[in-house]
Amino acid sequence: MKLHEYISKQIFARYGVPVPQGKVAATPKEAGKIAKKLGGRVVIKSQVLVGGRGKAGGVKLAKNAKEAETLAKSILGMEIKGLPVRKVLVDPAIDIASEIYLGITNDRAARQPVIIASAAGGIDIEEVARTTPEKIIRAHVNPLLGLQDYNIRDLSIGIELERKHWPAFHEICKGLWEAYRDNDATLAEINPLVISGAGELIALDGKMIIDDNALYRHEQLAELRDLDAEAPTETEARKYGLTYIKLDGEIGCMVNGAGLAMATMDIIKLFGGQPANFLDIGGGADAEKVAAALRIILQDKNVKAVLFNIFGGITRGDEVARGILEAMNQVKPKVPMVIRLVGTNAEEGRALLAEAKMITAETLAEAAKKAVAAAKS
Amino acid sequence: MKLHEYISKQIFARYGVPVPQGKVAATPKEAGKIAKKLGGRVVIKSQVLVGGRGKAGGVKLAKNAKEAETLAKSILGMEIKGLPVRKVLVDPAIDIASEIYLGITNDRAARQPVIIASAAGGIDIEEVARTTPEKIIRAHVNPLLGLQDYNIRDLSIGIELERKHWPAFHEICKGLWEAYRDNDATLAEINPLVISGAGELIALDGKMIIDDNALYRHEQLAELRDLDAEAPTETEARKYGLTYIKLDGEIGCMVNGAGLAMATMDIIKLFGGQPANFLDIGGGADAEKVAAALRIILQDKNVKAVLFNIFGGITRGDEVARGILEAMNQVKPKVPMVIRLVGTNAEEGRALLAEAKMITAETLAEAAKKAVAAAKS
Amino acid sequence: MGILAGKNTRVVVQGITGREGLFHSERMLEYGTQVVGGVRPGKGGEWVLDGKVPVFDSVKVAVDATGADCSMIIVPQSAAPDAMLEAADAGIRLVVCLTEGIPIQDMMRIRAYLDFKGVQLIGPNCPGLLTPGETKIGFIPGDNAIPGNIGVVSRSGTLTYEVLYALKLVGLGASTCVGIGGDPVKGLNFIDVLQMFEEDPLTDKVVMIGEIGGTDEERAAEFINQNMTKPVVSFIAGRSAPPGKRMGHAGAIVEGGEGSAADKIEALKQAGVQVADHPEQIPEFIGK
Amino acid sequence: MGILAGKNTRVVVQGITGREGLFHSERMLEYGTQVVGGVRPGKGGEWVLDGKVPVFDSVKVAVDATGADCSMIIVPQSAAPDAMLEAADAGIRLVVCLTEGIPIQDMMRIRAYLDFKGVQLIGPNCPGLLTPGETKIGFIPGDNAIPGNIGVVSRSGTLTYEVLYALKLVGLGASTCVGIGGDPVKGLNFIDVLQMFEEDPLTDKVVMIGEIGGTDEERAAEFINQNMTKPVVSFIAGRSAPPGKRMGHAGAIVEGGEGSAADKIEALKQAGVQVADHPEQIPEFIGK
Repeated sequence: MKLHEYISKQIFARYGVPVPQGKVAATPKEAGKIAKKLGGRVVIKSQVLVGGRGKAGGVKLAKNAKEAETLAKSILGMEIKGLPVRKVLVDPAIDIASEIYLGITNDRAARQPVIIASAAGGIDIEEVARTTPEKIIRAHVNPLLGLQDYNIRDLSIGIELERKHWPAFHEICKGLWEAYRDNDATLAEINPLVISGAGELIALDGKMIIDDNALYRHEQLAELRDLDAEAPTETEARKYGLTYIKLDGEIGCMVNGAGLAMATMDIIKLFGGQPANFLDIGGGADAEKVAAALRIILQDKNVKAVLFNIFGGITRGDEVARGILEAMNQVKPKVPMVIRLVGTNAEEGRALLAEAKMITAETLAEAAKKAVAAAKS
Repeated sequence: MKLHEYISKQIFARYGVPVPQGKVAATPKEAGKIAKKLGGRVVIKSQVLVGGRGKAGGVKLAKNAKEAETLAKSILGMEIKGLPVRKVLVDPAIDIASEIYLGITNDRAARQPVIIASAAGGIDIEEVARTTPEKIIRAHVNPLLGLQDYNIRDLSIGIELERKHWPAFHEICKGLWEAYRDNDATLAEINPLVISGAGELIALDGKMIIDDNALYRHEQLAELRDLDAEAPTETEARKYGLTYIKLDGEIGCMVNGAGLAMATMDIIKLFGGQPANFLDIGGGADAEKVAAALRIILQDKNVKAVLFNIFGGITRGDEVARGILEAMNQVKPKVPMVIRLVGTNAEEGRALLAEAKMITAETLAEAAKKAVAAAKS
Repeated sequence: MGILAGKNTRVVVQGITGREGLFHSERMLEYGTQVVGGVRPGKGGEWVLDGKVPVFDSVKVAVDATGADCSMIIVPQSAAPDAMLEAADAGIRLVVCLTEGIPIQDMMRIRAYLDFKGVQLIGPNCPGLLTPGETKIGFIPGDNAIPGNIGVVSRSGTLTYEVLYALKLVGLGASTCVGIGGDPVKGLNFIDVLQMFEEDPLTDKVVMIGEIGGTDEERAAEFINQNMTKPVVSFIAGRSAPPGKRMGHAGAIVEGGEGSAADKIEALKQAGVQVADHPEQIPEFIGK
Repeated sequence: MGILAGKNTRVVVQGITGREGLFHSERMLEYGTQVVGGVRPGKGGEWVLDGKVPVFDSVKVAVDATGADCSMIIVPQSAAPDAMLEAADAGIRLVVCLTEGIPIQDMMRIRAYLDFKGVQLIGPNCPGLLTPGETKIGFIPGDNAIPGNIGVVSRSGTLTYEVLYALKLVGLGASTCVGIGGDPVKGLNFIDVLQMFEEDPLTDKVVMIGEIGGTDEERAAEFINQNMTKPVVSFIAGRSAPPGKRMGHAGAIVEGGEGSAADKIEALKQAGVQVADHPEQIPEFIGK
């Protein structure tokens, strides 16, 4: 789960990372007030969970409070990559001498957190990694030890940081690490970490992604989820413990298991169709869950057919069948339904489904072909 | 460094361990007031850093506030094993159903913290370990992982704790662990942890020992040192970075290195003398330190001779010699001084010392024999 | 005996008293798995599944009483990290963790600790393993697979059943099937299992089922190229998945220009691996 | 080559720019130790000891530049834990930590980590090691010992010099002398070093110097009894120490009915070890 810039920076600040003394505003008037209080030039930054805000015109410099209000008004009316701007961050403008990249993420292959720094900050770090990989300095952190002072020194040495900045950089790395660790982040990033004209290190921008699997122990963070950043059906699906991702095709999919759901999407495409969604009903799905899943799939008006692919393991065929029957009863779908049911309690499930009028298939390929055909009819 | 019961319990309480709602008093009047506020029967407990307070009459039960004041008066006037009672803890009397021992310490051999529990609480745990070792349940804690829930369950199972008490015991173990870890304790002990008549678990007594080596990062704890618990000369020695332990003999020792200091004491005894002290001037001892050491040794009126045994390694012989000369100048000792100086810069040291009138020796045995003889003369 | 477990493997089930724990333990008993005990703190002394399986308060007590050498974990998300560490410290040599939703920072610590203890872990967020005709430890429906000479290793659950079932339909069987799980940080990885299959005299061919996210398949391709003599057939799920979206499994995401199905398929093909277009094509490829 | 280091051992000194760091590095250079570099964060690029030794910002940089395989740590108390871990992660195989006063909880974590990395640690709170005629890494005054066939291992610093000196006076020399340090949790222990001496072709006899506190000597006695063929002579310091008092060294305390000199001496005698009454008696015993 991504956190907004202003929330990430608030968290960083709690761990002693210096951030600009700005505030967030939901109206142009508020933005003007904040700018007045700050005095001098300010930066108005749209708070949306996508990259490229600057290029899209979502970050502007204002000379004074009046201009701040005007610019905030225009930014608060924008949509950036489809997301409405509901809040802007009003930060004092900082005199920038140089820019550093600093981030902590999980290195899957090494099974360790890795703290990454680069003297080439302020720009897309993946771009730096591609074009000038030698400018990216990495220090792995042993997960049983946590960040050690020498990890930080390795970074300071690697990015050739002027020695007078070592102590400030040290404290910022420690703060960022604690923010990453305490909040179960999968990414905690400062880009850019600027060195101001006055020689101070300040986190100008901030980004955090929280491990969805850890939200159960971070209730306050879980409440900060920005629902604008996902389709309303995705939000609804989560309530039922379903993973649903909306796509652009015409064949709705309901599958148990993430791998099989992907394979089902793939095979639809292989046979000339386009999947309308990814949907994993998860392990041990019961009737209520399946009914909810069907409702969610059918909210997508592009859907011309639905393919059920259920392979019983932890999920039992009879339960899924009952769920489908119940859902059919509630939703009364108008589109053709193709079903394939195999595995644990599949026979019981098939027996239950005999009464419903559904197109049945034995193999996945057959099911996919029938769904593609049904959608075209 | 040992902490008083009331401080240990305050620390435990901060980590969620239930403790009696008592308070500490320095005067009988204060004690009476606390007892009045608490209401009902109270326990008056002397706060001194020795075991066996109960047997020595330092713990008494009072029926009411008036009796509390009277008993506090008598206890506050006591000395227990040579230590004056300056404070008493006034705790509400608890109705005890059963008593558990719970403690965390460092297992040197296993190089791990170990959490120890016993259903035979309330009495000396070392005695239990000797007589009925099967009643002692130990769970080692991996130092890189910290205490895990299953460690605690192993204890609950091992001491056959009634299952209804598992959740409360769990929280107490976790709290005790955090108190141990965060405060660099070498011992964090609740004895007894009582189960009250009402079925509540309460830490009736508490004891913590803090790792002296870690006090540099626990300034607030370091300030709590009870100077009553050590000889004033030991306190003075610590100021100079010296380790001094007062003993009962007549030959003062000044040695560099703890092992050599012990060996020096041992050989004095072997040749018929008694060491007056252990004193390690440490590594890299300079003139000021040596002078302070000599003053401290000579404050002990039993001292009839002083033996200097200096083997230069990190400590350099010339520096020690200069220290001795300076100290002789300041202190003008009346007792005979025997010196043996070997190792790094020993020759320079010996040259410097040639002017002082001291008994010199080549070997440790010779030095010890001369010191024993000098003390008897 | 499969590469990891066989008919003599003695399994204790952590979380046996839960609904799913009971259901799957019963399936395992039916299959012939030696479920010698269950663990549920606070319920030690009870018996479950018609008095066939004793419940213990801790893994240590269970191991002492039953001689279990393998633990299957099917406990709630928040209890799973402790359960894995408990199993490792109780002398279990093989831990199979089915539980889903364990935070990645926990998994990094747990994996480091288990490596240190020399304990093998399968999962978490996995369907477990199956040695057809001998034992099943986890969710994999036993009747979908017959004994044979094909080693199967997969990041997916149901997709694995799909492949086993497709193999069975044409009379092909599996030596061992290992579902390594869909999390980004886990126990055994493709390379570990491929190595075991390469050394296993009962395995002649290998099916490897990957998916988008991470670079495990690329590293497996390198390993196959350099170290494997047995033929490997593969399928990679997620060719139609959009980048930046987590496709159900915590580890199934294309991000930072890494983890696409195309890259993985390319790497595998370079290593001489036949890559199927859909799961039911695998029997055809492996049969050749 | 001694059991742990020899004339080819390349040493980097962490904390070389401090007063003690400089003093002892100079003594080591005089002795012939290959002090190939020093480390002091923020002072990389400087040279010390008349331009003989380069200073680096980190152990990693120093190892890359000099090929050092051993690190000697002589930094302040609060910097020592980090220094040990840094050395281990930089590929150093032998860490000698002289620094005193490291909290025991830190040492438990550090030791667990170094074990995991397979890095050997001597100390902390130790005088280091000496291979007479070849190399000295630490405080042990080189001119107190001559090369010979006696292995010396000790928990003490100056008491070790005392013994080496006493041996030298009667013409006896040491193969290697290891000061393992006076802390309760440390790197190499008596048993580890005794094992190395037992296997070392250049060592014929062993001197072991123990002291009160803990049970290391008792365990060493058991090891000697079961595994050693070479004669061992011992001295245990602290027979006159009162119980419950920490005698200078963090580990030198008789507590909980454990760690008395009498117990240790008894255990060693039972194991056939000759125990001297005072250090200068050792040459007489070992000469026999």
